[in-house]
Amino acid sequence: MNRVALGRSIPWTLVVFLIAVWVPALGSRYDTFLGTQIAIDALFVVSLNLLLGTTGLVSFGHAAYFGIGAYACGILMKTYGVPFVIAFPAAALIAAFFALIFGFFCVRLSALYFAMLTLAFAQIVWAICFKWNAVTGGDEGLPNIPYPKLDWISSLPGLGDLSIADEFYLLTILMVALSFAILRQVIRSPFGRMLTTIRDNPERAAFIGLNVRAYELAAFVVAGGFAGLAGALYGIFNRGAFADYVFWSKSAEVLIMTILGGINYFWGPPVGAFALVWLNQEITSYTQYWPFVLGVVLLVLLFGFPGGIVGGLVAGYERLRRMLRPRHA
Amino acid sequence: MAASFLFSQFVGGLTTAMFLFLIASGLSLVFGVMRVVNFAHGTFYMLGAYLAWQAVQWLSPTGENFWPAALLAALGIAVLGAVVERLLLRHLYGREELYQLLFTYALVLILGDAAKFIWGTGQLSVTRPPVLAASLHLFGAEVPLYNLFIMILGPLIALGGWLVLNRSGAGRLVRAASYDREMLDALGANVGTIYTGMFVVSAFLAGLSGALVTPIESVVPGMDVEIIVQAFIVVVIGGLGSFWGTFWGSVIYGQVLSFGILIFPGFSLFSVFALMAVILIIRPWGLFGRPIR
Amino acid sequence: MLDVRKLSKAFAGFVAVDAVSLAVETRQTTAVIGPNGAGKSTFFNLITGHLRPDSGQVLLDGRDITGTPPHRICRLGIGRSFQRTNIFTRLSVLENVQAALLAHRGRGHDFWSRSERFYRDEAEELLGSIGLAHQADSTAGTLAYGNQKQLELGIALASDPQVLLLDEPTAGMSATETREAMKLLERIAGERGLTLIFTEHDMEVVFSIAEKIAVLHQGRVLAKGTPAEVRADAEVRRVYLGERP
Amino acid sequence: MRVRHVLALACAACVLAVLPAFAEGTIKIGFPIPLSGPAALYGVPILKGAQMAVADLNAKGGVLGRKLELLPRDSKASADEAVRLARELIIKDNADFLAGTLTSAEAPAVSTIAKENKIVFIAPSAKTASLTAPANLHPYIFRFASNTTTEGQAGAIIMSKWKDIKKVATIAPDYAYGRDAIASFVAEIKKLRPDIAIVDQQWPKLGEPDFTAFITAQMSKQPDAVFCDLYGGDFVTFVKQAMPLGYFTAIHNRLADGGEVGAVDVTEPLGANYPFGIWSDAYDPVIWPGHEPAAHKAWVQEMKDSLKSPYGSGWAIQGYSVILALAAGIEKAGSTNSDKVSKALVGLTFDTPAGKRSFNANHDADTGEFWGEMVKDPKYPFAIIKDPTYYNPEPVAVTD
Repeated sequence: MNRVALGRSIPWTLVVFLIAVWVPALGSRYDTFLGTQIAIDALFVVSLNLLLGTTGLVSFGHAAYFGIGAYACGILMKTYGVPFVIAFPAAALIAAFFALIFGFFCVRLSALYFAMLTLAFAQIVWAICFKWNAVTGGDEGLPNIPYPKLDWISSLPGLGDLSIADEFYLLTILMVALSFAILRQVIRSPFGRMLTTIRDNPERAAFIGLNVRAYELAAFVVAGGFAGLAGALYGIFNRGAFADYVFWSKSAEVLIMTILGGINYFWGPPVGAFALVWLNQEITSYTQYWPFVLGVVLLVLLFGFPGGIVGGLVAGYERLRRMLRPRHA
Repeated sequence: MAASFLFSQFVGGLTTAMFLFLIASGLSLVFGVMRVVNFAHGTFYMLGAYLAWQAVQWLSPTGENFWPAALLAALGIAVLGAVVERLLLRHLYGREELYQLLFTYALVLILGDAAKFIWGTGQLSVTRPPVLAASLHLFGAEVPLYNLFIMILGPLIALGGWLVLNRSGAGRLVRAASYDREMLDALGANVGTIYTGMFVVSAFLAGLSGALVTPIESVVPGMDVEIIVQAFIVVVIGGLGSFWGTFWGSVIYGQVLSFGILIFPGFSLFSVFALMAVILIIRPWGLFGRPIR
Repeated sequence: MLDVRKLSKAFAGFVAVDAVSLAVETRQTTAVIGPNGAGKSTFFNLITGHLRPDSGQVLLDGRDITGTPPHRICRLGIGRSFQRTNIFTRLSVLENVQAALLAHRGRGHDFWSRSERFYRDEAEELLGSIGLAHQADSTAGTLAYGNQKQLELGIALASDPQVLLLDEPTAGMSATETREAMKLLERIAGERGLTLIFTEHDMEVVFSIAEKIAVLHQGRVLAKGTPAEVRADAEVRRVYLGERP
Repeated sequence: MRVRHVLALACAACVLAVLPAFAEGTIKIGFPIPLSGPAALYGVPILKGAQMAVADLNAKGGVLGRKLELLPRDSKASADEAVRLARELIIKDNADFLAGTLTSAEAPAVSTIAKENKIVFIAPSAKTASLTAPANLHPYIFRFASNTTTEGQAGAIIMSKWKDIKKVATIAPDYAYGRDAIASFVAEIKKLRPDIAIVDQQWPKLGEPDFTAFITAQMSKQPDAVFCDLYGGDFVTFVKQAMPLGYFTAIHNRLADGGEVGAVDVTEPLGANYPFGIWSDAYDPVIWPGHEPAAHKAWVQEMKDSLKSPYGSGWAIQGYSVILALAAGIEKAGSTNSDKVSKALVGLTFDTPAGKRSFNANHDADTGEFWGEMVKDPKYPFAIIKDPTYYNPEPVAVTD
C-alpha cells in the first residue's frame, strides 16, 4: 500500500518551489501573505512528522521548539542586532539544544506518557516566555522583530522591484525548500530507516542492535531544530514572537495539520497545512466560529479519513488503477 | 510575619488545591482506567459553570437555590459525558492514542464555540449561596465559609473515590480494567459499561466543580483552557493514572502557588511550573506514578 | 558459550524466575520447555536484557553481560525471535533485512546516504537462504503468518549471531509448516554454526531436534539433561508430560 | 458563437466581482478589539461607541462624501491575535485606517504593523507610555487615551492627601500597562510623600481567575492603602474574592484604582457588592452631577439608546471620539492618504462629547481621567463617582 510508485521519481520539492516562486508576480499581496504562512507551517508540520510519521512518536509539545526558535531569532535580531544569516541558524541550534534537554527526559517514557511529558515541558517553556518580562516581553510578547536585509533579492536579474513582504516570501520558500531537501534525505538515509524500524516495532528495533532511546532522542533533536527554523521565520513573518506560539493549543493545531494531510507521506503534512490555512481564511469570512469548524473537520477526519487527505487520494488512485487494469495483471 | 497570615495563605492554597482536585480527579480517573487523556475535561468544567449560571437564572437569581442549580448542572454534564462516550469516543478505543487525544481536542473546539454561541462572550457571575456567604474568624484570619465548604468537600470526594475503587465490586472491576482490558473481557465483565460509567462519573465531577466555582470566579470563555492546564500539571506532578497522586499533587500545587506568590511575588504562576520541571527531571513519571517503558 | 547462573526475577512479590542456571555449549541445540506461566519468556527476557534480573549472572563466552541493555546484547552476538511475531510491518521484506544489517554494522548514524543502496545483495542472499527471495518487495505486514516467522528469523540472522534464542518459533503453525520451519532452522544452524536455544510447546519437535532440554516449572528448573534423561525423569513425567493433552 | 457568449458572460461576471474593490467606495477602518474574555467588558462598549460615531457621521453624509465602514474583529486581548488581525485587515480587507485595540499589549504590537504598512492607527484605550515614547514613535501611531504617566500621577496626587497612611501596596496586571502605571505612581508618590513606604507589589496576570493567594499575600504585609490597576472583568473577580477575605476592611477601603473601575461598566455588575469608599476614575462618568457640559448630556442619552442600556457605558466615549478624531483628520487632510492624514492629525483640535481635545506633537491626545470617591447614591443600584474631577496632570516628557 505505501509502496505506490506514484511520483516517486519526481523531485517534488523542486517542482513545488518552482511553482511557488511565481506567487508574488502573479498573485495579490494577500496571496503572498498566505503563501508565506503556508510555507512556514509546512516546514513546521514536516518537522513534526519526522517524529510522528517516521519515528512513531506522538509529541504534544512540538510548539515549544517552534516558539523557542521564534524567540531566539527575534531576541538575537531585535535586542542584539545580530544579522539574519547568523540569527537564523542560531535559532535552529538553540531550539535543538532545548529539544536535547527535554527530549532526554521524554524518551525515557513511551506512547501516551511520552506525549504527556512533551506537553508538560512545552508548558514550562510557555510559562518562561509568559513570565520572563525582561527577555521575552512577557504577556506583550516581543513585537517588532526587524526584517532581515533583503535588498539583494530585488537586485537579482529579472526580479525587479519587490516589496519587503515579497522578498521575505522568496527567502522563506527558499529556506523551506532547502529544509525539505535535507529532511527528505534524512528520512531516506540509513538513520531514517532506523527511525522507521522504531516506529514499526521498538522492541524488535532494540534487538537488531539499536539504542532506541538514543535514536528517538536524535530524531527529537532534529525535529526540534527544524521546528526552530520554522519558528524563526514565523516570528519575522508575524512581526513578533508571542507566548501563544508555545501554548498547548498550538501544538494541537500542528498535530491536526499533520494528520489532516496524512502522516504516512512526506508531502501529506504540507498538504494538510495548505488545506487548513486555506480553509481558515475561507471560513473566517463567513463566521467567527472557526474553532467549531476546525473541530468538525477533525471529527470527520478521525472517523472518516484516518489516512488524511493524501492517504485518501492515494487509496482512491490505487482503487481506480485496480479497476481500470485487467484482472490478470 | 504573624502566624495568622501564614495560616490564611495556607487556607487559600488549600482551597485552590481542593478545587483543582475536584477537577483533576476526573481527569486522572479516566486516564487511569481508560488510558485516555481527556482535554475536553476542562470544557466539561466550563459548561458545568455555564449550566449552573443558567439554572440559577431559572430557579432564582438571588442565589437561594444555588445547590439544586449546581446539582442540575453536574447532572447535565454527566449526561453530556454519556452521550459523547457512547456515540463517539467508544469507536476510537481500538485506535492509536493520538486519535483519542485529537478527538478530545475536537470536543474542546466544538463545545467551547457552542458555549460562546449560547452564552455569548461576556463575563457571567453567580452570587454566593446565602448560607455560606459569611466568613469565619479563625486564628486571626478571615476564612470564607464557602472556601471552608470546598476544603471539606475535596477530601470527602477523595475518600469516597478511594472507597469505591478499593472496597466495592464495581471498583475492583474498574481497577482490573485499567490493567488488562482483554483479560476482563474474557472474564465476562462488560468493559464497555465500565468505561461509560467511568467517563460519566468523570464528567459529573467536572460539571460539579464547574458549578461550584461560579460563586467565587467569573464564568468566561477560555476558562476551560485555563483550568485544563492546571489540572494537567496536578496530574503530571502526582503521577499519571494515580488517584492519590492526583490528590497530593493538588495539595502541593495549591501550596506552592500560594506561598510562591507570598515569597516571590514577581514570579507568581511560574512557581508551579518550576515545581513541575523539578519533579519531571527527578521522576518523569510523577511522584506517585510508576515508571513505564 | 552461554552460562546462566542462578538467575532470579520477581514481579510484585510473585517469583517468575527462581535461581535458574543453565549452561549451553557452543553449537548445541537446547530446548527450554514448561507449562504456560513457567517463566520461559521471562527467562529469555532476562538473558536478552529486556528485563533486569534481581540476582544472578549471565555470562557470554565468560564475559558478564548481566543487565546489559538489549541493543548491546544484540551486538554481542545474541539474536532472538519473539513469541508474538516481531517484524517491521510497514517496511518491505527486503527493507526489514536491510535495516537489520544496517543496524548491526553500525551504519545507523549515517544521515547522508540512501539507505536502499546498502547491502542489497547480502540481504537478497539472506532472503534466499530463508526462502523468502520471491517476496522481497512485499510489505512485511501483508505476509502470511508462516512467512512472517521466517522473516523474523532472517532479521535475527542479519545480526550475525552466535547464539540464537527463539521463543516459540512454531507457535500458531500447522503441522506441515512446523516441520518445514524446523527443517529450515536445523539447516541454518548447521550452516552458520549457531548455538540455538528455543522454547516450544510441540514435544515432538522438541525431542526430535534438541540435544539438551531444560524443564521449567513455576520458575524453577525441574530437570535438565539429554532428551532421554528428561524423558526418564519421574518428576517431569508427573507435573509436565502427564499434563499434556 | 456559443463559446464567445460564455466567455463574454464570464468576463462580465469577473468585472462585476472585481468592481467593488476598485470603486471609490467606503472608507474602511479596521477595528481589532477584545470582544471575548474579561477585557470584553471594556472592548464591547468601545466598539459600540465607534459604531455609533460611524452611524452619526454617515447620517451626515460621511467624510469627504464617502461613507465610513467599520471592520470589527475580536482580538481576544492577545497581542499575537491583534497583530494577525491588523495585517489581515490591511492586506485582505484593504482597510484604509486602523483604530481599536484595548490593552497595552495589543496596541504597541499593532503600532508596528501600522508603521510598516504606513497606515494611521489610533488607539482609544492603551495607556502604556511606551506606545508613543520617542523610540517607538512613528508618523502613523496616535493615542486618544490618557497614558500611564498621567494615571500613576493622578493616583499619587489623590493618595498623597490621605494624611495618615504610611505603608502602601500595589497590585496590577503583569504587562506594560500595569508595570508602567505602577512605576509612574511609585515615582510620583515618593516625590509627594517621602514618608510613604511601598511594602508590597503583586503582579497577577491579565485574566487571572483566582486572586486569593495575591490578596492574602498582600494583606500579610499590612498596607494602609493600595494603588490598584486591575480593571474590567478582572476587577469584578478581584472584588468578589477580596470581600469575604476582609481585604477592603483591612485597608479601610483606602484603595485607588486607575483602571476606570469607576465606569458604569464595572459598577453595574458589582452592584451592592462594590467596595464603596475607594477612589477610582472613568473616561466618562456618565452620571455627572454638577458641571456636565450640555453637549455631553444629549450624547449620553443617544449612547444609552444606542447601547440599549439604561445606564450606558463609561467606555463608549473612547470608541466614539476616536472615530471623530479620525474623521476630523481625514476632513482636514482632504484625503484618505495616511501620510496626509497623519500630518493633519498632529496638533489637530476636534470635538468629543466631553469637550474639545487635541493631539500634541507627541501624538498623544490631551485626554485626562475623571476621578472621584465611589459612593452609594439612592437613585442608582450601584456605585457612582462623587464629584467627578478631571485629572490631566501636565504630560511629562517620557524617557524610554
